[in-house]
Amino acid sequence: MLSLAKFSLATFACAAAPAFGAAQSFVAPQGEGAFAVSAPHVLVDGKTVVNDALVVVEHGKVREVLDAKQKSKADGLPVVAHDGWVSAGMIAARSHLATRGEVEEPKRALNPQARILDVVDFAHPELQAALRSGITTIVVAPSDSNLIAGQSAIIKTHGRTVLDADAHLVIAPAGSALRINREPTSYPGAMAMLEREFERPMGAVADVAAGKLPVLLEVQDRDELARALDFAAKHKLKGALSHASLAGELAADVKKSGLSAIVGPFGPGTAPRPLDSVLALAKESVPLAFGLEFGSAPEELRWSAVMCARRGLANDHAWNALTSHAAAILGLEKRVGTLRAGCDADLVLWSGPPLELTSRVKGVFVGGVHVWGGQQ
Amino acid sequence: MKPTQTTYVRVAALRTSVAAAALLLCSDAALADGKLAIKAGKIVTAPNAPVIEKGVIVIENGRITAVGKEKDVKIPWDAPVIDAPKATAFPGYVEAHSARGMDRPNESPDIVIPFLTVRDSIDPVNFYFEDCLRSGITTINVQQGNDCIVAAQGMVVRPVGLTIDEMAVKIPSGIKMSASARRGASAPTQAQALRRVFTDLRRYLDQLVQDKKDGSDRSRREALYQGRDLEGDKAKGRAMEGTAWTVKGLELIPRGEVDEKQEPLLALVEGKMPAFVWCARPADVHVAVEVARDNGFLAKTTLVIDASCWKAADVIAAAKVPVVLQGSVMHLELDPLTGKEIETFVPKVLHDRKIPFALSSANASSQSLWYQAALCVGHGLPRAAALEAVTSAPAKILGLEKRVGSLEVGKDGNVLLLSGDPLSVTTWVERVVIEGKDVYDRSKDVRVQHLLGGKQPANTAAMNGEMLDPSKVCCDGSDEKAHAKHLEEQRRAKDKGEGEDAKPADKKDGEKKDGEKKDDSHDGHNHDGAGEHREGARQ
Amino acid sequence: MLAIASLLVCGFAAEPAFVPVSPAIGAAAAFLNAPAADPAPGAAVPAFAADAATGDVGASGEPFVGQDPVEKGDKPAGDDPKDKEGADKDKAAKDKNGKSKDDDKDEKKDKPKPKPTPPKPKGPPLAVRADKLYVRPDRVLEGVTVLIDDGRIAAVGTDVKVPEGVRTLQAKVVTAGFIDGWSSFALDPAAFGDERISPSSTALDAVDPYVDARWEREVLRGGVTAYRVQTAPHTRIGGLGAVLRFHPGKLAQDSALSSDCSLALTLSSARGGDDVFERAADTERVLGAIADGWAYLQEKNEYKHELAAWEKAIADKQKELDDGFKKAKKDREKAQADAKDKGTEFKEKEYKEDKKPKAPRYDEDREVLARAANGELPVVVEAHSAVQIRALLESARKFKRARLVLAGGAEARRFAKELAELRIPVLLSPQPMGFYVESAISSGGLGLAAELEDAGVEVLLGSGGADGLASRDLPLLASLAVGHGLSPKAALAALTTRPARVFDIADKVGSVEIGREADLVLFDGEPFAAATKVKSVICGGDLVVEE
Amino acid sequence: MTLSVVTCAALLALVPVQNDKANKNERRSWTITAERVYTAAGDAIEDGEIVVQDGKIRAVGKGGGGDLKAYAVTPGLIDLSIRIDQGFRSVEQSNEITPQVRALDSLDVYDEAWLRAARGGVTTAMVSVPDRNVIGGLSVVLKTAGAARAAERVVRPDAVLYGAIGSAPSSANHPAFGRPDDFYSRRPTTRMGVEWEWRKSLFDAAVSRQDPKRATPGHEQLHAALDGKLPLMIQAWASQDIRTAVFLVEEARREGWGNPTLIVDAAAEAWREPQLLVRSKAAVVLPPFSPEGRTRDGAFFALDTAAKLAALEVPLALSGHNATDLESRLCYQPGYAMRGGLSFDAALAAVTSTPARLVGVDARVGSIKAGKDADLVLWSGEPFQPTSKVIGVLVDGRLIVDPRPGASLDASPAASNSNK
Repeated sequence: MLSLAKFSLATFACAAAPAFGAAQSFVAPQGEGAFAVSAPHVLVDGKTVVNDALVVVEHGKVREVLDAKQKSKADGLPVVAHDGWVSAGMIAARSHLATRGEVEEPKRALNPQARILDVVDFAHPELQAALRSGITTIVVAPSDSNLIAGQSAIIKTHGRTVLDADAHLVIAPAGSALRINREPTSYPGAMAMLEREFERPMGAVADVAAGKLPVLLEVQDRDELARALDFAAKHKLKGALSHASLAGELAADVKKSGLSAIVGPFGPGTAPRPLDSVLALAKESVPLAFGLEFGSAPEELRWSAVMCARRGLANDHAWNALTSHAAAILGLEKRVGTLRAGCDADLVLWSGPPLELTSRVKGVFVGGVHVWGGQQ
Repeated sequence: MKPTQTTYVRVAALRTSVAAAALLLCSDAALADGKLAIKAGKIVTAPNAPVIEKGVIVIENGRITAVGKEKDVKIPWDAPVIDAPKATAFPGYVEAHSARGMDRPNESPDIVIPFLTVRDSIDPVNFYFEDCLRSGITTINVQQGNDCIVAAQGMVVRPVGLTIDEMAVKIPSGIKMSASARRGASAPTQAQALRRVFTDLRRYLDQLVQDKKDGSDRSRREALYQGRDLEGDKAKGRAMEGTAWTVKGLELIPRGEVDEKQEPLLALVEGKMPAFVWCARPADVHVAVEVARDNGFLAKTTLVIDASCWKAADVIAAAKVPVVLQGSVMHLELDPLTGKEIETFVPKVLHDRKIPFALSSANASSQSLWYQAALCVGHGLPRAAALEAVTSAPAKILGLEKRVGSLEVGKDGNVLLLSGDPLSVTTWVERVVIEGKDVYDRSKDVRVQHLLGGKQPANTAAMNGEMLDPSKVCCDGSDEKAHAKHLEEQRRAKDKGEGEDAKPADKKDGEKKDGEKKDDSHDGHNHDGAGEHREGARQ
Repeated sequence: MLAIASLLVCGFAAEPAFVPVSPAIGAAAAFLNAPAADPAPGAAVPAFAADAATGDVGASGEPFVGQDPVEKGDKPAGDDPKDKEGADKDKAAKDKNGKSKDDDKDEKKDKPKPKPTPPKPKGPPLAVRADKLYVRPDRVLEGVTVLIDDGRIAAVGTDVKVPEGVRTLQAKVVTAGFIDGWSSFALDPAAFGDERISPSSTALDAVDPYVDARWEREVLRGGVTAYRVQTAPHTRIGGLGAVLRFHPGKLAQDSALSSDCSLALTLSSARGGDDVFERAADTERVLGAIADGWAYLQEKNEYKHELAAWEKAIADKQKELDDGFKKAKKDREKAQADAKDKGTEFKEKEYKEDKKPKAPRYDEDREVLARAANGELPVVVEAHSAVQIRALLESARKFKRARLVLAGGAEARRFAKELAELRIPVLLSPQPMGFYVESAISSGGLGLAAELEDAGVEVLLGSGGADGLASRDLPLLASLAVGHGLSPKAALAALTTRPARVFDIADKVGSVEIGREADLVLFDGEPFAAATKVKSVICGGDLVVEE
Repeated sequence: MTLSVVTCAALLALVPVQNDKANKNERRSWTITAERVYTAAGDAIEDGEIVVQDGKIRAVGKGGGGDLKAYAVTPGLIDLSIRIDQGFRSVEQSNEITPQVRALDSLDVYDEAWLRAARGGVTTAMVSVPDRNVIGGLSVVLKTAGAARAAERVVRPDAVLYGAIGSAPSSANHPAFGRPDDFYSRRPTTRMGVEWEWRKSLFDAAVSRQDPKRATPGHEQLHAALDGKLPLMIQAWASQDIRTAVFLVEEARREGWGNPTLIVDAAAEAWREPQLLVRSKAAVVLPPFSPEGRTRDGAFFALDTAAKLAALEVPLALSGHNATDLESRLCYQPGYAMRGGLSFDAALAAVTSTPARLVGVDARVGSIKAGKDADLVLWSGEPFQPTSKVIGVLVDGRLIVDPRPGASLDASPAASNSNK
């Protein structure tokens, strides 16, 4: 929870989005046809940077990324000239954006059929803000306050694009889901209840049991994590752990479970321990992605990655966690998270290297459509 | 649930019987006259002194007149003798600071009350004093609780007697203060409140002198005007002493004219009054030392510290103040980076930093002084150092080093007769002699039989009756009957005036009456008392 | 070496920009119809004043004050771009009819008795070779050596001779240690929102001196060497703030830079709930503190005059009485004789004189408020909503002496002009966090620092005091602000010279000049670039972080 | 100011604890010599030697010059009522009878209290479901240190069926007026109610054994308890609650429901009617001693309770209840019992062999014999005396507390901390 202090900060801190009026550098293309974006540096993924490059976009997809020598291939195409860096759009692997807080059904502990997509408001300014801070794909999930909280969705932050209407089943065998006025009130009760659900699985639970639907396991403390890992192993669950701020201290077990980890957000003043936990997970090469809290501002996503990088996470690893790894965790590596040929043309135009907090978003394309920044 | 009428009656009655019980502890020897001789198998006169085998201690009029081997010491022909060939004689333990033994330990936390005294709050028949005898504590400094700014004056008592005057050893023993945030305050608020007490005192005195001067100037002018001869005004009081600051011209003011609410503070600043300052966190030690130094009573200051204050050992050592370690001897904290628990055995730190310290029986499990000392030995302190922390060290803190803390000629005859090594868990306090009075005999202690055997005599409450389950107190018919029976017996005893020998019997009766009166007068407190415990028992 | 030193100093002194001008003085002058600044609110306690002579202000850097005109916690012009020649001129003008020198002395005297701190141990001498040295954000020297001795900067120059056996560190870029203008490091949790706090209570009491040293190292690794804490954050009328160091070897109190650097007021929209009037009343109550302080100042002033008058009158009377005594005596004897003869009863003549004026009741809290109202103590007002900021500006116009600092200021944008006019610095914490509010889009958030800066407002940066460890991330917060348009130069100033000046510690830290206490950060590149790493940190002359 | 001195002071004062980094403690073979080895199985051995290999005790005998030395060695202490649980999150309060709930499922082996217990010589402990429910569920016996995962520490998963009699299961409850969705509007609200719930569930279990159709969740466990396969451990502080517990079991036997084995936990007032316990062949676990005899439920805890029960040969165990303050930890509890008249050997048994036997883990722990787990406590002096200290602890041959001088200085974070 936010401390009193933090709350009073909120009033001005919330000011998440970059200001409108800021001078823009490039001219956005007209019409729907193929075009190219030229930039001194193009970050295809965490590892590959192409200098003095052209990103060719066609039918909303990346056709190819051309380096200086191949430029000729793009002759005749309208070119958007950008003087900074270009990268794929970032991915928030967990968020509650655009839900207006309708993220739990307090009365019932089990809501396997609940779909968060039903509450997502595509016109919500939070999506706009996310877009402006370079986030083009988000997972919207129900909160961790129900034992089985419901199904999450993956959407683009622009254009009402739904990539996956039922991405995960959110399961929270955690203190956050224990209420004193409803069953279960205890960990044993919770585990017993889950077991019952998985004995005669129905609906979404059946899909999970059959390995068709991945889970998002919401846990906080190490003992909750340990319990969740046992449960996951027993029922061969696929998917990701969420929160689990000290998961790194059990990195080996997490690795064994085959689950990936969604970490963060880490605000200013985050204690060293959770950051070191992220490093430990990375060391065990557990797939990593970053997520957002309810009420957190989109900036927190990149900030969290930078915090980890400052603590010793390799820059490319940090960036991949924001993009390609996140995509892989969501099973969307073919569509988003990189600028490889065939991926959606979700481009973010930066004033400098994306992981530099001194760099800012100058413009955003989603699915090849210019949606923010620049001049029309 | 409100306590029923029966509860009140019952509790009042309990106290009566306690008074009676306490009396029964005093054996005839003590009452005979001011002389007493103790023959003990072993005598340990002081923590680091050699053991005297087959020794004798002679006490006359409360003071020790001789200690030594049986063959060297002549026992006065008329002195009653306690012969304990198996026992080890040891100096009585000294409690340097305790907030127990009062009906309620704290005044309202927000007011400055150095002019009050615990004298009015001490309850002579409080079970705590009885427990003290049982665990060999013969000298206790009773101070107000920690929830205060500047609190009442404490006093040193002996745990025997039915009136405060019988108990009093030293009045006052010092003023209690707290450098730690009282209820609902934060550290800076508390620190400022504490400092303000003394800046206010100073402004008050300045003003007092200024007004006096203005007044005399005016009368001088009046005299001039009227043509009378002027007489210079002479000092009616005494000049202010004080190492930190003084107010010039205070000699003009007769001390009687100084507001009595301010007087005790003035005494503090003049270094004539000891101070006991509570520190709950290491940071508070800084405040305590600063205030004491800035106002000139550092030399008279004792810090009452929580275990966490070991971190301020440097500051304490530099300030050269003694400490009383309240609460647990082991400090636990979580390492902020690793989350691992760190244990620090505090007396060891204090000892290694050569900080004079006293142990306290007011700790987490309210274990007695000797037990704390034993733990110190277990955790690496020299045996002598550990024992000093419950005898000579507290004696020195209370300025009673000439009277208590060891068995030497001229000191108070406070002697424990122990069944074995003072620090062995199987050792019991068999007998206690305070200033030549044989005040405790385990074989006659009905309550220790209760503690040990659970045999709760019909006419007594459970140990610490305050805490006992009211359902057992007032709802249990058998106890009621037993109590009635006990009163009946007492009445018969009075009528017949029977007893081992008449004199003491009369005496007993006399005191018993006082006892009863006192108890009735105490009823008031017990109402809520009993009420709480009724609730307490429900949790 | 010394020669070079002084030579350099002259170099500094030569610059017209370095005319010493105190903002307090500037403000004071502007308030023409005010009674001349009063001696010592608190000089009423002579003993205190006496003690105060040995305050750490007196102790610090005195020997150098003569040499280096930039001392005396003055506002170095050109410290930020907006400072035009014009400004300097009229400031200089104000300076003439500003306060006289002995006022300053009095101010020094007013400082309440500082904590007794043991003398700082002399660290071994150190030398730093910097390819690039930010003396201050607007003054860069290339290829210089900084010589540190006894915890202070002894020499800065291109050909400083490093004595034998003095350890020399190399660094690409060197700046003064960063100062977190808004921190809650090591603060007593109970102090947050403790409404029982009094203005005279000090932050030194709220800070836990035994905070784990490793946390201090955490922060130092980011390049932040000092932090300002408020006694009780988020209380209507807080106490005195302090500037402390993250020195892992020393207790916070022992390495303190200032024990009373500010008074804090909070106008929180959290209070009063939805009730507009309640909120308004709350605002009024809080800002009323300044008015109260001013009133107190005037009471004391009036008293001083009355007393003087009375004393004079009495002195005259005394004289005439002394002269008339012989006669009076005769008259009396005569009168007595007459009475005897007549057998009437002898009556003394009735003596009259006017009463001595009564001194206003001394109140240490009002003493502090008075210092605040009189501009001797900066007043940090936390306010966010437009309504509150407007109220703040009003009282700024009303009490021209008061040195107000706006903290937070979510909606400060629309008041940028006024803030610039009234020379009110704004203390911002560009947080990436926080509850998302739609109106935030219009309030600009991370862009705010840049926009205020461009509008000529003096911007300071702080970690916001939400979390003690947030100070560690202050440089990241700064780069975030830079990312949203703040110039790196301004950002650097916002972390060094500006907080140093606003909180009156410019004579100790904030810039790398001779005589300053040595708080230095050694970078391997330009500050605020993510790639840049902090190589070493020197805090109070001690090498506390090195790789 | 110079701070070095206090630093060493702090370090010396620190209880030597090795941080349990896996690799660091991997050595699991030692030779331990002591002036006295109290095996808790037969007489003490003077100048004894214990050879530990791969976490097991290989040989016990006379000898000297091992690599770990101490004045005395005892078996690792066993605490049957250690109470390191997660409070309400461990009790399924949606029902007051939950025999099927497993304490194992709410275990938090990362709680620092475990290492604190280990430092105090407790090497094996039983965690039960806290007393908010009438029948809480199945208790688990595990080692206090070692592997990072609960499963690998467990010695016996479902050791006893744990429940409570007295004020605890009823005190917070109230009849359902007003707030229907408040969990505390539930049975029972009095001691009477608690007893009734007990009898009803035992009766129902007995019935459902004849007629499986009427079985409800938890009956399986209750059947095991009735058969005496699964000991029934009941918390009862005050004498009237101990009576109730005994009468329950006797009724079950009388009515032919079965023959439960009874262990009374926290039996502070066992001294009042020890004969009852003898009659019902019940075992007793005593709560930590309290100097003034005060305990919960207004029960009075006599100091010689242990001695009394031992004299009547009532199987007896002592417990520590997760005490944080040094004085109340299990390693000093036998001392109080001895103060109350219990012999040293009986006191030793009450924290080692007896508790091991009561919960059926005596094959692995509870005494120093070849072949058993190498759970050992090394003492600086006579065990259980306040003047002695636990200077070394081994769990499964892993060195949790290192008795060697100067050891563990590296481990203590206070090193950097206390440079102030």
